[in-house]
Amino acid sequence: MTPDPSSRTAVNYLNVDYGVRSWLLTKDHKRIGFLYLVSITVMFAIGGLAALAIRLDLLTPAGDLMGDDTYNKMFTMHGVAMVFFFLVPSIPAVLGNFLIPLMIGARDLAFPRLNLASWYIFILGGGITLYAVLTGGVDTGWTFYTPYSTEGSNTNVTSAALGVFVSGFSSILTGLNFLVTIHRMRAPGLRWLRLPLFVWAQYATSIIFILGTPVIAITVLLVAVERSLDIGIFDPALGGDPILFQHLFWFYSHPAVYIMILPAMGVVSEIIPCFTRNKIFGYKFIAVSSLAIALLGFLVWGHHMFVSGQSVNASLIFSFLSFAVAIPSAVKVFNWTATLYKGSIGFEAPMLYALGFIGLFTIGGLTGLFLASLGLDVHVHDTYFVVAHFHYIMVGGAVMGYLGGLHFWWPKISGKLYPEWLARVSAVIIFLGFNLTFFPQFVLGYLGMPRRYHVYPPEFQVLNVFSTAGASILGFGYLLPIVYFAWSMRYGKVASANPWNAAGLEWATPSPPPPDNFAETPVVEDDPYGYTRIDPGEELQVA
Amino acid sequence: MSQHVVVPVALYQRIFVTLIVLTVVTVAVALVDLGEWNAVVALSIASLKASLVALYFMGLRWGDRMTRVAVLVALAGVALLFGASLNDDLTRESKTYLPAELRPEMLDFSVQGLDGLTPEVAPPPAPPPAAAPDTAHGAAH
Amino acid sequence: MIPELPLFPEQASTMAGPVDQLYFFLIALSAFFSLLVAGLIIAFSIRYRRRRVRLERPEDFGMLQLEIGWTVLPFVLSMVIFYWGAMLFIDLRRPPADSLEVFAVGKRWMWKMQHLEGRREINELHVPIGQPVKVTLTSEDVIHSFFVPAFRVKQDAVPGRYTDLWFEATKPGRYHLFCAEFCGSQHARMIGQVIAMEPADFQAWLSGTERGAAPVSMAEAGKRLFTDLGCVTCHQTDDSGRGPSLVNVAGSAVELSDGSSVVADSAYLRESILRPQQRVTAGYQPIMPTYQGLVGEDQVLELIAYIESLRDRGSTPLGEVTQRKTEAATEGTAG
Amino acid sequence: MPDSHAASVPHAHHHGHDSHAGHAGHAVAHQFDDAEQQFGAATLGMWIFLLTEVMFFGAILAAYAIYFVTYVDPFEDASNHLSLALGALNTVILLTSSLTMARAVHAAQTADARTQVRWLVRTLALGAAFLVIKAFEYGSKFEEGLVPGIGFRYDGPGAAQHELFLSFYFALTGLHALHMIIGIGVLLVLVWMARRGRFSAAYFTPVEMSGLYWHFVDLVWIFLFPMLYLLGRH
Repeated sequence: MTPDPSSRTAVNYLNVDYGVRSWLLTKDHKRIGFLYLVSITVMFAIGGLAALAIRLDLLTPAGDLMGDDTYNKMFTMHGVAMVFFFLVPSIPAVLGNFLIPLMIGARDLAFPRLNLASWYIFILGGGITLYAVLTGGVDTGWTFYTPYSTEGSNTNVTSAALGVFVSGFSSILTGLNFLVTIHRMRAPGLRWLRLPLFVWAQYATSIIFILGTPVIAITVLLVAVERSLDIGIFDPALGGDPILFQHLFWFYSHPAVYIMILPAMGVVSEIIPCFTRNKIFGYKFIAVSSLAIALLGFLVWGHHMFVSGQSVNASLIFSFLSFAVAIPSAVKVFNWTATLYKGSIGFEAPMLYALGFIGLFTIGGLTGLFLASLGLDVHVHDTYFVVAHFHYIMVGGAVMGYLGGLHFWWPKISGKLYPEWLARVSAVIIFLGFNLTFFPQFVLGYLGMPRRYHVYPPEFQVLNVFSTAGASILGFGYLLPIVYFAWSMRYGKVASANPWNAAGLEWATPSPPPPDNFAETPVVEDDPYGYTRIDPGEELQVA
Repeated sequence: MSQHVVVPVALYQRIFVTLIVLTVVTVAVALVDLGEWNAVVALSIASLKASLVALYFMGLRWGDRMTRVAVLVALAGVALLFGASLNDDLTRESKTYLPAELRPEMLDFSVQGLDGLTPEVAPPPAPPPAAAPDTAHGAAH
Repeated sequence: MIPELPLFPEQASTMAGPVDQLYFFLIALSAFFSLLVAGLIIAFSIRYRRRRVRLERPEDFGMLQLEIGWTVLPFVLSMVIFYWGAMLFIDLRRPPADSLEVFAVGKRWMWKMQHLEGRREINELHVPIGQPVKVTLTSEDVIHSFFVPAFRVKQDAVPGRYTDLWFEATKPGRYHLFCAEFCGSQHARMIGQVIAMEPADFQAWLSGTERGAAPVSMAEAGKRLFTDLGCVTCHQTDDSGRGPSLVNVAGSAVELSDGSSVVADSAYLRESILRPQQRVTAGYQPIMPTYQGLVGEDQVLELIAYIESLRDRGSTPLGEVTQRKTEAATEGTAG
Repeated sequence: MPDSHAASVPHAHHHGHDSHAGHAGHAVAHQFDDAEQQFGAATLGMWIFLLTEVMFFGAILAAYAIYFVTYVDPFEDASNHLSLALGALNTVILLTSSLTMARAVHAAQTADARTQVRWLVRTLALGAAFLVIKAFEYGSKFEEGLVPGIGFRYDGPGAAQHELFLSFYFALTGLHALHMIIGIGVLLVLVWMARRGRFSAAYFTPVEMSGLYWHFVDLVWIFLFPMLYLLGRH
């Protein structure tokens, strides 16, 4: 099905207008998604370089690459850049912004100007944090625990805290926009149970944005105020309670990990059916699991504080609830695996990322059970076991999901096809590099190597060398997509409206879509993932 | 208000008068010593006033069900944060104290002090000053 | 030379065994489920890879029993793990009554350990094997965390709060002590050694025979401080001084100037040292200067130990007193 | 159809969240199908934004309440530093401003531009009065040296907890006052729009949304007043 030449000259959101003003003042959700794509890639690069610096420094027990303070600033920059400026916004702000109006048959999000304001706030927050990093850095870790952040540290904690405070409003506005759009602007016939699971995942994520982000905004603001005006909210000398800070901090920061993983689950729920040509298995269960994860996610934050001085009573309750929140994730994994049954499975790059996601997310989720069980957490808390666990979820889960989504919808976003074989090779490199980097850290963790350590006893060196080797492979693996995506913008083959022969409203409009998405608002009659209805015979248009 | 409901002015005035009366009541009650009940009464009157403002002035009463559900979910979130953190605070085994503001040079805990001490007589090992298992919360009880 | 590559931490405490059993159970469980999921994915991928002929698959191929099965089974399994972990945690957090008392004070970037019998150490802790040791933790600046991997124990040292952990060493040897909560630039250098010794060697070490100077008990050090700081000028053994006599004061009720009374437990004694105006004993002027900033954490503990030692043997030890006080508190009499 | 509508409400000074309160003129924005959907979206959007503010204030109030339960007596003594009369007066002022704001929304739907402006200006005046009284209160705190931090000059019993209480007092009332200032800014914009006759029964969304925001700020004070001022009066 060769792309018809007429589509080249058709008006789409990329060529409707040129010039910097048209991009910086755009109100089109697709362009804002593209702006976010560029800005979070920059943030990912910053966080990634910090990670490589950390891994190189940990090659030797004495940590010869940099001094103690520089190392502390590196892992803080890695944490802040990755958590607040890459993982939280990545899928919602890039794929969510781009796809939600397309998937529900709307012309744009409910509040386009607010959407642009959200990007500017993100850039402002990023700018302030980068200012804090460049003029001396901050060394409190992304967790800003008091009293170290308020009294102990003499680095730019106040400006970093304000940067995070400002960037919080960017995700609040994105969440608000998505909730109102999904509620008020669905195409006729698009009932809730016909919504694509990606939209369900964004809906659940937006609930967490709205309920959680303001709490970290006030917490981080209190840290900044306590440092600058020297008033004592968490100051133990005045009877303040550092453990109360941890409650306020983790009330947002645990649901924040579900902000990072839910959208990736949404992406996988879209990719798996397309490349197995099967209807998703257990649509209702996956949709309800997304909501269950979002709401249960707010009940479990105490499992970060089992050894922090929290009472045994509270720890028992939080441990119990933490096991309950693991169940919806398990349900999703089993439903995805069941979708493969009796399918017609193709192994294009998005599918490789999706299958990689399921495998790594399963390991990540199961190691979460180690940390949720009280007896073990006393030993493994704040060690590399925890670092390995959340990297399996964040890198193995959220980043694999993000890359899978990027590859799956790249033809729709850019109108061009990425080089398929190079993409598959880079997916495999990323998968191998990832496992070599983080699996040794489980062993290191149980051995007792604490996290955030610049120097460590010599017997941990061999495992750290494996981890650093893996990190360099992983780093190289991440460079490839950035290169060939940029390359494909210019030289890639022109993509047709539906190169994957996928079901979904977003594939019913040309790629890249016209400014108003649909010539006329589509009407939805049947359930999503109708792959058995689409003629499977055609060969996919694969570069 | 929801789609173009015009609320009669008289209703606003009645709600306003109720709010003023409730304010007077809450101040009056505050002047009477009810022990712990003072806080409970003050908060319930405040919640009543808040719901009056939300239902009538902000039109929740005529709004759609979705908005009301959302408000309840947010309130549940705040209650959850308060409840769980308070539960932890009340059941904590660790004892609190107001730490002395220490200046480093003040500490005599230098290493050389370890072997410099020569006791006149080795007193019997004193019973451990077992830190009181559960002093009332906060140092200033 | 072949690099040293340990893959599993030493088991050097009574709790290490049970914790490791739960660890192995969870590894087995995780291996099973990971291999199950990965195996299914690989099997389905090979079996159902894309071919010309299209397999028949019912339209809405969903099985409710399957969904219920893989919701209930994981829930039951997780409850088992929760219960097992919770029982371990309760044991880990309940020090046996007869454990040896040690005080550990975290201060940016060193651990200051202090045995009841007076031996003081920095970044080193000598403990006997075969006897439970309870370490009472606090911090002088930021949050630290006392972590001994070989004993599988960890507890944060929080400023403004006494937290504690306990362990019972089983194997003599030198074990890593780490600070596990980020506390500043030299967080990674705030490490030390826990040296488990045979009880006989420990007693020898404790009485300081091999290091010459006989150790001074906390009460003894407190007595010296009591004189050095000039407390003795006001607090005479009888009530003639400007301050109340402290004989037999620890653990008994103290009449306050505002008419109420309070039991002089360690928290009250500490507060009277650091904030004397807070609650003044009846019949005395609030003239005592505050020692805030003049005495360190450990010195306050020594003063309390000394005042405590002024009680004649007959009266109840401090521990029971506060027990009674908490019962009184539960009847709501305490404010 | 490109988005070429009349100039809409300029961005409010706060981080732009009020911009959605000012929908483009009378016509329907291109992403909406009809005015009904647009109004519904605006109302839901404003309510969701107010819920984030509920979580924002709720978190710091929860922290304050936990400290209150921990240090009951010193917090009750410390609240006697605050003047009950000024607090009560401010409460009445804010409740009245809620009434005038509600009348302003009513006027936007039914009355002519002059009545709309009158009610909006009354709300503005009451808001300003509130801030003036607040300034007096802060002033007296500064004189008495009750401002937490270096200059804190109170060493009675429980001085540490008094400083903690006053830290929360300044944090809570400061945040509330900041929201009042933003509210007054928004009201100024509404007066400017009302004077140009922009509001009618067909289009009064900006007034409606600003009313919701103003009532929310009053609602926060309804909780702040008893929790800060009414503690130790018995």
